[in-house]
Amino acid sequence: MAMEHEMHHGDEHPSSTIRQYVMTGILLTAITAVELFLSYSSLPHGLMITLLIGLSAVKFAIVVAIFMHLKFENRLLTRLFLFGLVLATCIMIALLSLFWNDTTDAVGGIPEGQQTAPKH
Amino acid sequence: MGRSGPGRIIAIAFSSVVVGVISWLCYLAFVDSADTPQSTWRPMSDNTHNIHTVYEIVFWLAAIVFVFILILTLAFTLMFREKEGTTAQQFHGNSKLEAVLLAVPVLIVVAMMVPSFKAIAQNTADPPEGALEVIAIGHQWWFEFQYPELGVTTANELHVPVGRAVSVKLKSADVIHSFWVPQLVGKVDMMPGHENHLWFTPDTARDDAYLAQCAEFCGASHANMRFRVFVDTEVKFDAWTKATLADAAKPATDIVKAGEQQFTLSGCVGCHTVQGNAIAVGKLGPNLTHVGSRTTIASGVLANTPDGLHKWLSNPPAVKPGSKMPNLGLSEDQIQKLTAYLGSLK
Amino acid sequence: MAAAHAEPQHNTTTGIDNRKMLMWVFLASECLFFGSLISTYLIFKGDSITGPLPHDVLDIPLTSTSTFVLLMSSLTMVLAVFGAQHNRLGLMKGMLLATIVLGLAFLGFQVFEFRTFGHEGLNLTTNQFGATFFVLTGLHGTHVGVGVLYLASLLVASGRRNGLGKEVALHVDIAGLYWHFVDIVWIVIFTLIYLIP
Amino acid sequence: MATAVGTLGHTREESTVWKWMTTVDHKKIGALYLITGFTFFLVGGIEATLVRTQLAVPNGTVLDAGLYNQLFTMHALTMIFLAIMPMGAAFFNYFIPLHIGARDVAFPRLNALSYWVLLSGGLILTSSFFFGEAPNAGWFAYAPLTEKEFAPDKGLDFYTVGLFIAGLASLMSSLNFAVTIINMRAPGMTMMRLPVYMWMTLVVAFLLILSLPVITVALVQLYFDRNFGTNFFTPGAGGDPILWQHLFWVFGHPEVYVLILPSMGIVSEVLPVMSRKPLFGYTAIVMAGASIGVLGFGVWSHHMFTTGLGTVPQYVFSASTMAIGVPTGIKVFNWLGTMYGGNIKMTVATYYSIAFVALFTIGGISGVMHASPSVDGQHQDSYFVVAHIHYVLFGGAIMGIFSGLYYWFPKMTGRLLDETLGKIGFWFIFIGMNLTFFPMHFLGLAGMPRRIYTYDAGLGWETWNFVATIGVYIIVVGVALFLVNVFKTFRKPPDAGDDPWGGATLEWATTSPPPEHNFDVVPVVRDRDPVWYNRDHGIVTPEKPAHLHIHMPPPSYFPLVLGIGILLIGVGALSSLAITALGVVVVYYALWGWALEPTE
Ligand code: HEA
Ligand code: HEA
Ligand code: HEC
Ligand code: CUA
Ligand SMILES: [Cu+2]
Repeated sequence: MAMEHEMHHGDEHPSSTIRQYVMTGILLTAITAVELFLSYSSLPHGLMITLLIGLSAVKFAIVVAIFMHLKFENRLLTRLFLFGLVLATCIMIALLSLFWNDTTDAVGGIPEGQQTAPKH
Repeated sequence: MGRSGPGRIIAIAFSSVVVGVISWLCYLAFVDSADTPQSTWRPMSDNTHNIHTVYEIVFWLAAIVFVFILILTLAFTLMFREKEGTTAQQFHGNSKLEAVLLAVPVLIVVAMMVPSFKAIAQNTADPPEGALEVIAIGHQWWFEFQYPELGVTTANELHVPVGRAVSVKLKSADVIHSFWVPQLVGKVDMMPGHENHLWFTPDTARDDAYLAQCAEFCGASHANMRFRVFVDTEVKFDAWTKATLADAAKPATDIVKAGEQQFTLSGCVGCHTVQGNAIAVGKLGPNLTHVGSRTTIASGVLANTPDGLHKWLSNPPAVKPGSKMPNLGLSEDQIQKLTAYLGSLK
Repeated sequence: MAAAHAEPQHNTTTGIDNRKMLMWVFLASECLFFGSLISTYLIFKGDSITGPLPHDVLDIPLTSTSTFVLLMSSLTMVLAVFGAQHNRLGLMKGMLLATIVLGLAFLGFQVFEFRTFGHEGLNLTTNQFGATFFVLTGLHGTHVGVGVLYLASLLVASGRRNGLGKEVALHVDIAGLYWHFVDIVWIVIFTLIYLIP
Repeated sequence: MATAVGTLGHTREESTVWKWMTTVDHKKIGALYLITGFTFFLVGGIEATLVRTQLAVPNGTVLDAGLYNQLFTMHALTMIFLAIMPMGAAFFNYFIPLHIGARDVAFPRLNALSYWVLLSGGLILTSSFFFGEAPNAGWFAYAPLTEKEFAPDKGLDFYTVGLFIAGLASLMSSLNFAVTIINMRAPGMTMMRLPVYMWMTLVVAFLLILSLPVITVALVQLYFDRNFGTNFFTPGAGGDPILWQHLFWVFGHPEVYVLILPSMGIVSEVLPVMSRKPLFGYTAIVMAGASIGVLGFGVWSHHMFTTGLGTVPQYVFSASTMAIGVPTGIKVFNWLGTMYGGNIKMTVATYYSIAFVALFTIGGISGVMHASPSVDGQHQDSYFVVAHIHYVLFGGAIMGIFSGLYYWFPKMTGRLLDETLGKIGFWFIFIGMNLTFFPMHFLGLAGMPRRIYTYDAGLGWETWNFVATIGVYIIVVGVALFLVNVFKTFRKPPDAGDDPWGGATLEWATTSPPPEHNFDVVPVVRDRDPVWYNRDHGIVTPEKPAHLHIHMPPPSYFPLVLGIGILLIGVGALSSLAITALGVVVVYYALWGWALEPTE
């Protein structure tokens, strides 16, 4: 981001920092608008999902980097946070692929006449 | 025992002997345990042979690590015990040695992994053409077996022919149970909402049943949820099929007749099917059409003898805690009749 | 680990304030929390046996508005942090208040959404969509609620002091981290649940 | 206790009880954890003893099915969540600041809070017995057996709420420990000079921080299923019991490393000190510990090989599971390397550490055997697995903890435990442990499933079950001897001196027990084994300054109040919303007080 330079010296130009924040806010809103537009468009499904996920990842990164100052902090903090984020993503992907490839799902639940005995 | 020269050799020799003897005793106990009725080390089908091939590799590699580490631990303890006048050698590590020590476990792991992968592929492959299809349904706390091709439904005792692949679809009517016949097939769970599969080709027909037991905790009577597999010769299996397909035997004696009536009066018909008895179409309990020809009742907990039946009917939850068959408060007389009737259902 | 670059001139080993580090590590943990919830949602997507299904009830324009509100609250939050760090008490208080109001507005939207869904026959027990949707967004909403309380308490507490110190700036900064995180979780939820058909 | 809370005032006369209830000193909190953990260990042990008594002979009649199922479930929950984890946390608490040369942990009040919350979780779980409705579906509580339909009584609600709260406590303490270790190190204490024990603590903290949220989600979902009619895990209505298993084990496997790594850390401290030489391959052990931590997140489905996982997932999880044997092997070899060439002082702590190496290896290799899915088809839910878990948990975790107890007791109390009595006790525990758990391998091989309250004669299980039961009574004697030892030791005057073992790490550079501020002068670290370095280089610790005035955080009752608030929320979740609401108010009140309380 081009604003990195100014941010470092934010103390000296407070008003310009505020402007950068506001610009970031506008950028985020704009991306959201694009996302909204995409979701109503008639793009092919796969492409749309990729774009949507890509854009929200960009938003995610912007907020973390600028609003949460991660970009300007000690790298250690980035690593600590990324560790959780990456692990969460990996586990999500693993879980989803385990479930989406599951071929043992019996459709329609338990067959007729095999229900449990009555409870008492 | 010292830390150099002969002392070192004595320590290692002594440790080897001690660990060797202990390991040997353990091995004897393992072999001894392998000779039990529900043993996991007596493969009697292609499935369990596949498993056993890996098992032996894995077991022996594990045994080598076991012996090796235990000998080192004991030997080092003896060799380097505190002694007057000696001091510890100060070193922080040894990169070459550490590299070797990294390589050895890697090799062991690879040696275990390769055959494991092969066995996974074998045992999760599709069953061969012409396999006998069975649907096994786990209930709290008994097993139902259906043979869709044959039209047979039975409970707790599975009959299969020798030499033909048996393909089992696993289902559950309530909670998770598991299908495990240690000598015929490795465990696969019966998952409610899912349909699991397994298959095996038994290679030895015998009169004794192959023992099996539910191996996933399923509530109060999990311990009492057992089943038996009979591997029959072709001829015997055909005979069994025929007999099982037939309607229940018609009552021949008075007491059996009375028992049949009692069976209706006591409400047994609401839960049990007896093929040929038009009112007895309940599905909540085991199919009793040929209950008399089973060797055990209540999923293997009681012998199928008049005594066993008597015990069961007088208070099922006392035999199997939590049993879904309630205590029906039957009188002695009623139990007598029912026992006679059930015994006649060969 | 970067921590090996010890900087003894600070009173912590890494020079990072303990509380700030605590918050970041906690947020790493929260990634797993929401990751599990979102996974559950996605796993059950399409497993509802009866309606209403997502496309029957989800109101994208409405939620886009509330998403916008939450985004704006992130902006006001960062301005509040800025105010706190630059000794601008008025800016900080005003922006904190704005953040709180926006947060409450978001919660208002959520309550409205939940009630509408209820009227349309979707609740926790209707189907898998209902269960996963309400538990996921409900727990997110709880986080927003906790955040509102957190910020409100900060606002009140900072009102008791005259002027701002480094301490207050730090507290606002840390609260901001939490607030932004809750916002980015919503970014993910909004995309995965609302936008992807 | 109630009156103390009712009269929240700063200037109470400070009774001893009140001091303990308001303490924020990591050493006192560590002691509280230790006492609590050990008490629960006895409770869990008594439960195990009952279980074994029932199984001594075929068709045992000591317990009925219902009670048996409650006992084995509570046995596991008690041991894992209320005994081993708290005892681990006890040592963490006590020794993190001492090891890294700090005055306290990063967040002393949070630390106290963690303890009170853990205690609340433990009380909730254990109180289920008094309602006759303890959890009874096994410690991993597979749905749908845990759903209202099959488990209508409150047992599983105690489970969800109790574990939720215990998990909260662990999360808070782990956050605290992680920040402390990263951020509170003495000058010169770089990461690669951290004692191995601190490294293992750090890994444990991160394992918990990253895995607890997953089970928290699962517990919330189960709670909703049971109480609000959702269907996360009920098949038929679209739910899926497999999901519970995944979520549980995504937490559950890292959890088992949470149980073992502290003990590995202890052994890595005890062996070098007793061998009088530095640890062999420090870097390798640290890296191995960290990679166990990372790999530990990628193996969870090895608990699910029999659930119809499919071919490819079996390949993947089998490979990743076996791979964990490699870094663990490195550690075992390095411990042996540490002993090699040493001059090993055979103290009781050494005995337990060496026993750890041997017994953990046995448990580890049976673990690697299960890692082959085909073999696991014959092991899963059999006593072979029970043998595995007790070799790693008792032979591993508990042996390590006993080693730590003997090693650190003099530091914590100023008194040495009786070595002779300790050795006798060791042999009882060691022999009893092997008699109890080794035969379980044979039982598993003979096809005995776990979690059965009864079995018939004739299956070849009688002998070994009987032997196993004898074994546990021998352990009981051993544990009782330990208790006798502790009581005896407290009756004699302090005799330990500051450094009875010739230790290498910083805790030995202060008095026994350490003063509240730990070190009169914050030590400067120049080496991995700072105390030895200073000894060998003739560096003397600076004299105590004449006007020693060190500011320590003042005691606070807010952690306790907050803990009570959380307890109330939990009790409310089991009974009525009103109590929960009250709890929330108490929590909020305590947070206010907490935030405004001066900490200087
Ligand atoms: C302290 C706890 C602890 C530890 C450390 C471990 C360590 C390991 N565990 Fe264990 N495990 C449990 C606690 C633990 N486990 C529990 C509680 C359960 C049961 C849960 C339940 O169902 O109730 C369980 C169950 C369990 C299962 C599922 C069994 C089943 O239900 O079917 C499996 C399967 O793969 C497994 C594997 C392993 C492996 C591979 C390791 C490895 O980390 C072990 C590595 C160690 C070594 C290998 C030894 C040292 C190495 C060498 C000397 C080098 C040379 C050796 C080789 C290369 C092989 N464990
Ligand atoms: C942390 C772990 C831990 C520890 C230390 C233990 C310790 C023991 N365990 Fe445990 N066990 C588990 C974790 C642990 N276990 C788990 C996770 C399971 C799986 C549960 C499930 O299936 O869900 C299990 C299951 C389990 C089973 C299988 C139950 C079944 O499947 O049906 C058995 C059976 O023998 C057993 C036995 C024992 C025994 C005899 C001990 C002994 O080592 C206990 C020894 C301790 C004592 C004996 C202390 C008591 C001392 C005294 C009382 C002294 C007297 C003092 C005074 C009088 C003051 N355990
Ligand atoms: C409410 C349902 C219900 C009723 C009524 C009922 N049963 Fe059952 N019965 C069951 C169930 C369920 C089982 C399986 C129990 C088990 O093994 O855990 C069973 C098992 C049995 C068995 C053992 C079957 C086998 O193959 O192992 C017999 C015999 C039997 N019932 C006979 C009777 C008779 C006779 C009556 C009437 C007097 C009766 N039942 C009434 C539900 C019922
Ligand atoms: Cu069915 Cu256990
Ligand atoms: Cu595991």
